[in-house]
Amino acid sequence: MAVAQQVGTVKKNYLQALNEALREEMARNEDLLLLGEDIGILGGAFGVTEGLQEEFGGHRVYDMPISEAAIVGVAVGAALNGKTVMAEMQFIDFISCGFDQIVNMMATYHYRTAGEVNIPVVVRGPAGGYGGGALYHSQMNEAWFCHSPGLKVVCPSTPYDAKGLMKAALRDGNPVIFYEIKELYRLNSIAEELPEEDYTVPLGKAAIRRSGKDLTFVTYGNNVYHCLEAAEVLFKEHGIDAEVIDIRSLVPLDEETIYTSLGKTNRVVVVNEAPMTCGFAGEIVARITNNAFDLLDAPPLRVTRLDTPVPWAKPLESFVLPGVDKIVAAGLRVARF
Amino acid sequence: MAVAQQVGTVKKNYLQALNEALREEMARNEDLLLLGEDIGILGGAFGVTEGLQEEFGGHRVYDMPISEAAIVGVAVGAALNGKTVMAEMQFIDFISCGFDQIVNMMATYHYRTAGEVNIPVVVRGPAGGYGGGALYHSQMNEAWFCHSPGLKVVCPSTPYDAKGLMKAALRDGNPVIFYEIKELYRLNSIAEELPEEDYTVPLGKAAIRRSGKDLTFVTYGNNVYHCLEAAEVLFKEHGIDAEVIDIRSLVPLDEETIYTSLGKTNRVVVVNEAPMTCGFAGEIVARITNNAFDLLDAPPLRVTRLDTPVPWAKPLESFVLPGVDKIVAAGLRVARF
Amino acid sequence: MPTSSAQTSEKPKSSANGVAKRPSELLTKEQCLELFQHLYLARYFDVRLIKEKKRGRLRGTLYSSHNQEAVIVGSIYGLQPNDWISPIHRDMPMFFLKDARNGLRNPNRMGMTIEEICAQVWCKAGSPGRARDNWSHIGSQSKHIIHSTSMLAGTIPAAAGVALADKINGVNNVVLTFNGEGSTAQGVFHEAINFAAVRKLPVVTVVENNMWAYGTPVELECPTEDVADRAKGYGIPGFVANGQDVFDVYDKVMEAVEWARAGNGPSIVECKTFRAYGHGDHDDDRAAKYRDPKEVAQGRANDPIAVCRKRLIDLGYLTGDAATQYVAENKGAGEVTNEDFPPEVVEYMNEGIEFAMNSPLPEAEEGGMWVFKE
Amino acid sequence: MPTSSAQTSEKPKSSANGVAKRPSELLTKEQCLELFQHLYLARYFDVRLIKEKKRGRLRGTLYSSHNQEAVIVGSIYGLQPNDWISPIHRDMPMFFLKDARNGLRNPNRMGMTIEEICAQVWCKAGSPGRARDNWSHIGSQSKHIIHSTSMLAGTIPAAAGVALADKINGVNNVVLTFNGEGSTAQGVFHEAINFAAVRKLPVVTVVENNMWAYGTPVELECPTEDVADRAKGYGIPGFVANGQDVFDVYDKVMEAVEWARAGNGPSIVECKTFRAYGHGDHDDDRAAKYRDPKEVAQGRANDPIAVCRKRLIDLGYLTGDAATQYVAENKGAGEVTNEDFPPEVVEYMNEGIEFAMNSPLPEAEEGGMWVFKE
Ligand SMILES: Cc1ncc(C[n+]2csc(CCOP(=O)(O)OP(=O)(O)O)c2C)c(N)n1
Ligand SMILES: Cc1ncc(C[n+]2csc(CCOP(=O)(O)OP(=O)(O)O)c2C)c(N)n1
Ligand SMILES: [Mg+2]
Ligand SMILES: [Mg+2]
Repeated sequence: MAVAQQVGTVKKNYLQALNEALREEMARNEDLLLLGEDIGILGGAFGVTEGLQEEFGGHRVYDMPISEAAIVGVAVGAALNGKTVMAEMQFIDFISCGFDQIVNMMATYHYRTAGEVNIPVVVRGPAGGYGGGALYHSQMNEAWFCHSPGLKVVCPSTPYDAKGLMKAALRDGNPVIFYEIKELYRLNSIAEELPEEDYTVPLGKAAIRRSGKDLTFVTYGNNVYHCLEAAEVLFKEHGIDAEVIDIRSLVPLDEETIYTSLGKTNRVVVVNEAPMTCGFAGEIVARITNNAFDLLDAPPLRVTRLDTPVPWAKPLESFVLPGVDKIVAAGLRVARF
Repeated sequence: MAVAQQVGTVKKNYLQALNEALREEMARNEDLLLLGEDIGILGGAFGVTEGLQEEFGGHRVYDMPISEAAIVGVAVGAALNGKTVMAEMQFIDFISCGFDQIVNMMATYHYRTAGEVNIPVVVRGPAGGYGGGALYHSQMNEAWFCHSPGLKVVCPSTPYDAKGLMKAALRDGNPVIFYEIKELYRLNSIAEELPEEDYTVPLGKAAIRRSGKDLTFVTYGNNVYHCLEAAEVLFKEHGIDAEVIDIRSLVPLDEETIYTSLGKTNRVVVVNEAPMTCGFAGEIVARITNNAFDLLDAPPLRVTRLDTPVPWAKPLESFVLPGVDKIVAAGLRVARF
Repeated sequence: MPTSSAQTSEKPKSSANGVAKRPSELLTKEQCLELFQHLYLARYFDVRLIKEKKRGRLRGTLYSSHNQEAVIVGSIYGLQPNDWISPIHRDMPMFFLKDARNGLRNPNRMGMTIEEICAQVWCKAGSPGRARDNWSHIGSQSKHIIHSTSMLAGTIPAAAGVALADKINGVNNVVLTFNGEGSTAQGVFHEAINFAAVRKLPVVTVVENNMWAYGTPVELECPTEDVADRAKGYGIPGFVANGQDVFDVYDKVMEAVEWARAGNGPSIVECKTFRAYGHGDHDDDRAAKYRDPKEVAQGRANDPIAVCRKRLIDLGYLTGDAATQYVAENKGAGEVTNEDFPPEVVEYMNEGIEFAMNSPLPEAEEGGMWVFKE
Repeated sequence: MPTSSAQTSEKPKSSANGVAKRPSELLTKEQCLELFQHLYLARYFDVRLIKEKKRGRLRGTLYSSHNQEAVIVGSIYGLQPNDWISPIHRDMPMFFLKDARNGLRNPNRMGMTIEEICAQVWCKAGSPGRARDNWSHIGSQSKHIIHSTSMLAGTIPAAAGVALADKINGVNNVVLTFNGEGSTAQGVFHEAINFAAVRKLPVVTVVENNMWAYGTPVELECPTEDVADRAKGYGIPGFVANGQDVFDVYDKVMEAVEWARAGNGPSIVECKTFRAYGHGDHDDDRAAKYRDPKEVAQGRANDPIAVCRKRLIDLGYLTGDAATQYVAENKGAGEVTNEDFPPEVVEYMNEGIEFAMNSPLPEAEEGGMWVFKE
């Protein structure tokens, strides 16, 4: 039992996994810098960079002024001059303040120099709703960046993936926007043991979280868990066996895994928590209908946030965000189509 | 013949139509202000505001510092204090520099005040590629704003619509992002006579630019003309009769007109010039498959910009942007599916 | 242009021999006592919410204004009713203190009621924003309070826009914006003040310099000794006030406000103060680690209530028992009790809370409403 | 900190009696003549492109640097080869003038060749960016030239980042950024310089104040008399140079550069100049309307080539026929001929153009390439 406890204590949550990834990469790559507000002395608003300034020094870990555009732009300049940079947005919502530097300066640098310049910068930050954060502490604004060529976009849902994708992102050589789901940061139920040895999770590879034969849920982030719950409900209450695909990486997207699943289920519901219009759920639906129309026995549905901001009061927040009930309902609709 | 010439001279191009709209609204609503870089003394980089500072005074038409965030934010504040504001982005590409003020301050004001505050602000600017403007003078970045709840998004393709939609937008009471197609500004071939009397074109109403029975092109902006050309090619060379829908307004979207057309043609190609991933073309495809799946006899295809920036050199620009050839090819694909 | 008082803040102009008096010297005894009362109101609001939060009755983050009340109270006391303010996260009491001189219970005053604010804090439908956005993000168009987003410094452009509209209309209001010292590093701070300076708009930016921006000390946010020095880049006045002294804050802000109202344009008023607790209540424990306890003790040493009390005693406005009747100062939220406050202060807050408790939650369907004006 | 020379720019430090000489006083005759040559190179590049554009051989907008050459030439002449620059739209000649002291034809110098630049201008595959972005948006990582986007002031953060990386690596390079006076109103101007000041990074921001930002006069962009006064908001030096005098530009920039290289941090150098033509070539006709002809005549009166010539004559470096051999100054692009320039200047440009003409267009498929590093 002592051993069991011992094992129990080495389980790492999502936040710890990220912190480990950064620590290991900082040790591995002495040209890696960390930039962000309150990431040094404080160790980050959530503690993702806890202990890193102490360990690696103030010349590697910078407490930046409240200047998101400068954070991104300085990261780009440092990258131009040989550094790899992690640039933290204290909440991903504030990325809008550095927007131009991201989409016009950073994303395009490789393209406009015909490949001369690489920009190994990971812009990361806590994201997502369900926590009562209201309009400016709940956003999933990944679609803006999926729509801005030159950026990779990633969103892990497990500690293992958080660590592995962070390492892969920091080694990728391209700018990556990295969405961390803050509601998962300290969620004990998903804590897990992580490999002792160095590992990465490749960008552009989806994970099947549940196998099923009747319909496919395609999702990422917070909604992986909602879809898994919905799949249980569908199975127990309706005998419908749903597959759940966690895409993990939006750009590049592992379409193969989606089409393979559809080859089996012929029915799909795409779930994410961004506003519906021009969101990534719609993109997946469009790709499926463009490229795998013949596999569809039912309309590919979306369950997303309504086209509203995320309101504060709980009943309102639940009303606008996807939840298990809405996902079950959509599952039933496509299954019974 | 003198009369014919007379008539000829009252044809207005797209730019003149916009200028007229602004002039008439300035006269009609003394609380309307114009803000932008070089819009007063110079009359605007393209001349959309030509003569308006002279006519209405420096207290109505402001030459702003090169500060897009301030332009938008000042517009919001003025709106909060009773004004209606047109805020010009010298090129719509520079809207990224005022991004936060648009999506977080302006778009949400009505929502977060439970309807207390209205923000009648039209952010407008020259947009679109095909003119050799390269990465930062060619953008169609409307999807960012379609994905940001609280904004209406409009894109006229004719002088009549430019004037009518501008007037409607300025009277709408909501923030509107208004995409002007700069390649159309002085295009003589689309100049047209405009009604003497005051008129508006309602936001959220599509126009059918060509009737057809075999397939539907759904598009807007520059690509309305490419689709019309493609339709001619399809008809003359392949006997395929395409309908062309110009949606004109993206948010709100006139889905009815699209579904009605699909009820007839059962085949659709959506064309726009933004990057494909998470663009508005994908949104239309997703809505069609979500809501009108049964009407589809072929996969709804997209012809869009590649997921790249817009490069400068002409061969490259043509390679990445949609053109008549690509549209014809897609039309053939769905027609022959 | 008045000299930047960065150098002269400790050198009040003499009031003898017909030389101009400082604005605070013109305040009546009643007004001085009212200022004192406002400090109690602000402090009580804060400590009460800390307690309510600890009892688990509140959601969201509480950004305590403890020890910064002189800035909140002193900067808005001299405003005209129709002047505009744009409070930021640490300024909650400002919502009900605006135009409080016209009577906290006067339905026509240009400020919000404690009921509205408590309903907002309790996330209830009685909030003017119907609990759609959180805590300090309320406001009121009709009461001339600009709503903030979370994006720091993000309302200064709107403040300039409000001022522009007033100027066009020939209305002589002043707009006060509030920002932490860290927030002055934002790009829109520059864009908005630059524009206001070019157009000589009556926008006064009060910088609450509490030495820390979350976990980052001021010297990593701002390269100059005084944050007010940022004003020099715009050729506008920069004032430095002792943020613990409600009268000094009042003086400096009034100087800036009169400068603005006279058509001379914007200015910056830095109020030097100190954040008593963590950045937000979630940060209290960590803040105890990243800040030197000595620095904290020192920073809290001049409690604005104590400073004001001393002044009132010196002026002879507080005497005998009254001088020490309600000692709210130099006590943490956990130590101070209702008895340390005038009963009408506690009563006012109780009324607000009662309203909030009885106010229903907004209906779920409201989540889908008011995206657009119909 | 050196005093802001806003006040003292016209008062050179005395060089007699062991008092420090101005940097330009230390230049040799050969160097002075080289500066003169660089002015010709810059001017000829511009007038030649204006002619080529008029002949319809060029696409895109030409932002003439006519009359602003002293800023371009004087500000980079004193740089070390490894120093970084970030030119902006009106600075095209800077690409080939960087490190020109090491020989325009030296393959190892830290500057670009005229061939690369002409290929860029002619939109050909021989451009270092393979004509993917237009005109001034090229650059070179290996030559330490930062690529700009169109978004004004948008490269100053990157300049700070470059400087930060050098500082971490113990490399003592300086980074020069260039911006028009109008661009100083942008938010990132503030954010980047604020950060550079906080961290004392060696970033020198040269402001080319040509009095107009497109159709907007400087007083609507900037509230202070000198744009260099923006420096005061960051507690950093602000220098004002006579932008028509290549030696004065050299002096002020060198002062800023040495200040930076010594570890003292950033500064701003305003160079007062005047835009000769329209904002871009498309604007020439309109500019003639929105600008007072007197103002224009006055602004162009001090042609930097003439100013430099006079100085060289005074110094005895230009004598006899040589003093008036190539009179390129005070002539519009339409008036000036090849004979007004030293033949090697014309030759250099001809070589660039020939290369460009022979360089192929990029292949269409390249449009889809290099979105990501593989
Ligand atoms: C644009 C933006 N970036 C980051 C944040 C996160 N944030 C919230 S408060 C804060 C510190 C603010 O410090 P300061 O301006 O000094 O105000 P204080 O909290 O000390 O009153 C930060 C970084 C934010 N709200 N907005
Ligand atoms: C962010 C941004 N806004 C607007 C523009 C459009 N624009 C291009 S040049 C220019 C004027 C620049 O003036 P200034 O900075 O003084 O430089 P100058 O052209 O006079 O050298 C403007 C407004 C732009 N390129 N970027
Ligand atoms: Mg602070
Ligand atoms: Mg200029």
